[in-house]
Amino acid sequence: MQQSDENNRIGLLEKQVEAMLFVSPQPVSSQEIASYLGVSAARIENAVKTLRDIYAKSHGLTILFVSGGWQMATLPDLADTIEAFSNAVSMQRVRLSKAALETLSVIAYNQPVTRSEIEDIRSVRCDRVVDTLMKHGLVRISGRKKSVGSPLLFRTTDRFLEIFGLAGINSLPSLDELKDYRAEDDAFDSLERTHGSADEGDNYE
Amino acid sequence: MQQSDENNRIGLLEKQVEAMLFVSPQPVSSQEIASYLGVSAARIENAVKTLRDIYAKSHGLTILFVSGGWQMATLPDLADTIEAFSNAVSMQRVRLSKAALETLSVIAYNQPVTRSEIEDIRSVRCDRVVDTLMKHGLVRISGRKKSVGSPLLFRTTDRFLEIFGLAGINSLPSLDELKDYRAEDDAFDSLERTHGSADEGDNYE
Amino acid sequence: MTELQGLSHKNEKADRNGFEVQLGAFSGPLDLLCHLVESREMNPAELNLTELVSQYVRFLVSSKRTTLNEMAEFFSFASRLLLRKVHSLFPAQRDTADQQDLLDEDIFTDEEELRRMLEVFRPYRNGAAYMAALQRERERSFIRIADDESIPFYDLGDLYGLASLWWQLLDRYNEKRKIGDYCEESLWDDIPDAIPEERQVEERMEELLRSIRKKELGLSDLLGEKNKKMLIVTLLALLEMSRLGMVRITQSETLGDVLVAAV
Repeated sequence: MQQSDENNRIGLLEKQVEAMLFVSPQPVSSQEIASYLGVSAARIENAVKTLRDIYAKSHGLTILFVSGGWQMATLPDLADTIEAFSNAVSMQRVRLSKAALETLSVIAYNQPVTRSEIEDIRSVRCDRVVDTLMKHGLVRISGRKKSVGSPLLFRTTDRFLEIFGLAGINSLPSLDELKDYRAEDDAFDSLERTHGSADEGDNYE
Repeated sequence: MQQSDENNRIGLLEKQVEAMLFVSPQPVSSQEIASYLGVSAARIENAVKTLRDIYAKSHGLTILFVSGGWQMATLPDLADTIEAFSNAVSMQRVRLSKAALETLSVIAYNQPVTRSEIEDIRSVRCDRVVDTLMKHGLVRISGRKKSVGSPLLFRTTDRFLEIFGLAGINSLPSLDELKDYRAEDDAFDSLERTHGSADEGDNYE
Repeated sequence: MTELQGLSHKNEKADRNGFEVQLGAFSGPLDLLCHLVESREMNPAELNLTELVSQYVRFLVSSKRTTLNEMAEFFSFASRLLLRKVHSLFPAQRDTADQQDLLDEDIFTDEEELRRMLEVFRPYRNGAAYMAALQRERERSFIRIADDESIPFYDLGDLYGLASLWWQLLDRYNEKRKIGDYCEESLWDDIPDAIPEERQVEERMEELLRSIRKKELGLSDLLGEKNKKMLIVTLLALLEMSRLGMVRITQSETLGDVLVAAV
């Protein structure tokens, strides 16, 4: 900050990219911006990098990389302030029961997957959970399996990536890598606390 | 900005104000921000001034003063670029709100249909949503109904068929085709079924 | 239900290190079994089904704040575990014709099978925990608030999503027409709450206790004006309170009002 203004001076390209990220309601990929501005994706990557550096230095905002694109958001440190300021931001949060997260994890790792395949793994019925996940736009039907009864196939959506802050589905560690993953003790705490207030009456499933 | 100590303290406040202005869709007054952060409005005014200076120096964004409050927006110079861009993005990668998708489903399954018929089924007003759908070229006006007030009739377009991969409007999935995942809403139903023959994976309940 | 509650009271006292169990905290039977294996530091390779089953059942019995649906699901799984064990101990019974059907439905045959199920399941359980952590982290950042009701967004082109929205709408519409005055809550209210839950009964017990602590009240006062569901819950609560000796129920004259007083 105490250095000269030159450091902070940015070019037109950066300004354009910044403004685009600001107006876009969803993540935008470098390619999308590049093809729109008629420059190479590499130049966009550079511009975003410059912007990220500037934001990292002294701003209340940050630029996330989710679902294959860039997205402007508030700093994680300011979560409490922003939450208290606006009730509307809580709309951006999705409360999922433990069963829903588990089902989502089965779908994420096996997609496309049928309901009975999910049930084989979880050994409980899943229609209600799958329904809930679809309602939240985290999961969608991606077609039918070519087998007896041609059951529906399920996949995760781009919104799933956004909600979980994943750059892409490949950013999830492999199941093998998670073999010894242990949740911190309070990982599901918030879930338990909200257990009674999920939007589904029967939030067990 | 002279004293580093003061600089830091002001830094947090600025970040908070910046993040608040960022998330808020409407202009926010200094008083409003002040009351949330528990500081004087004068301090907020100062923080906003500092932010405005930072943004004015080299950013694609700016902070406007409109209808008694502060609002973050893109630079006026970039207006043309951004307007064209946001149209392009929303056309390229159309994503609809639940309200819009619901309305689209009503039109698809009931076409041709009037707006008040749609509103009857959804029990909310939908003029704006219908406009959005028309803007995206998913829905078109197909004439007027021969009844009181001869209201407009809406239909889906060829673009709709294309995007949803439909050969014709008759290929919309029937209720039966979705039964794979739709939850049995009746709790007693599932209880009864456990006593009978358990087909599929239903024997877990 | 009262039986279960009775048991859970007993268990709470018997089990000194008694930790509270809430089935709602588990996503299903396998999740609970994983938890048992981990918390008792059992070696999954040497799973003793009998021991596991007995722990599992004890867990269920001491479980608190559980809906009947949850309980039913877990017990159904427990009974299949037990049945399995019985069959492995008495293989001769396998020949009985009507037992055959049950066996066909069963999903595991022995420890080996249960172990395999847990092994398959466990990584996803970890995956869910990992994803929960990811989500919490991501949720600390907020994006701009859209100025219309446009969250969540749906990807366009999802034909099944479109179709299912329509059929949901139609359901809602028909329901609305059926019940005349429609309100969003009432739909959900009626479905899962059809069977009174223990929790509801417990809550009602506390409410009742508060009102009768001040003064003795007539049964007609306590049962008045409420809807059908509330009526059932209130009756169950009164029965349970009477069973536990928390209230005294008297009737001073034949056909007179029944009086309820706190003990």
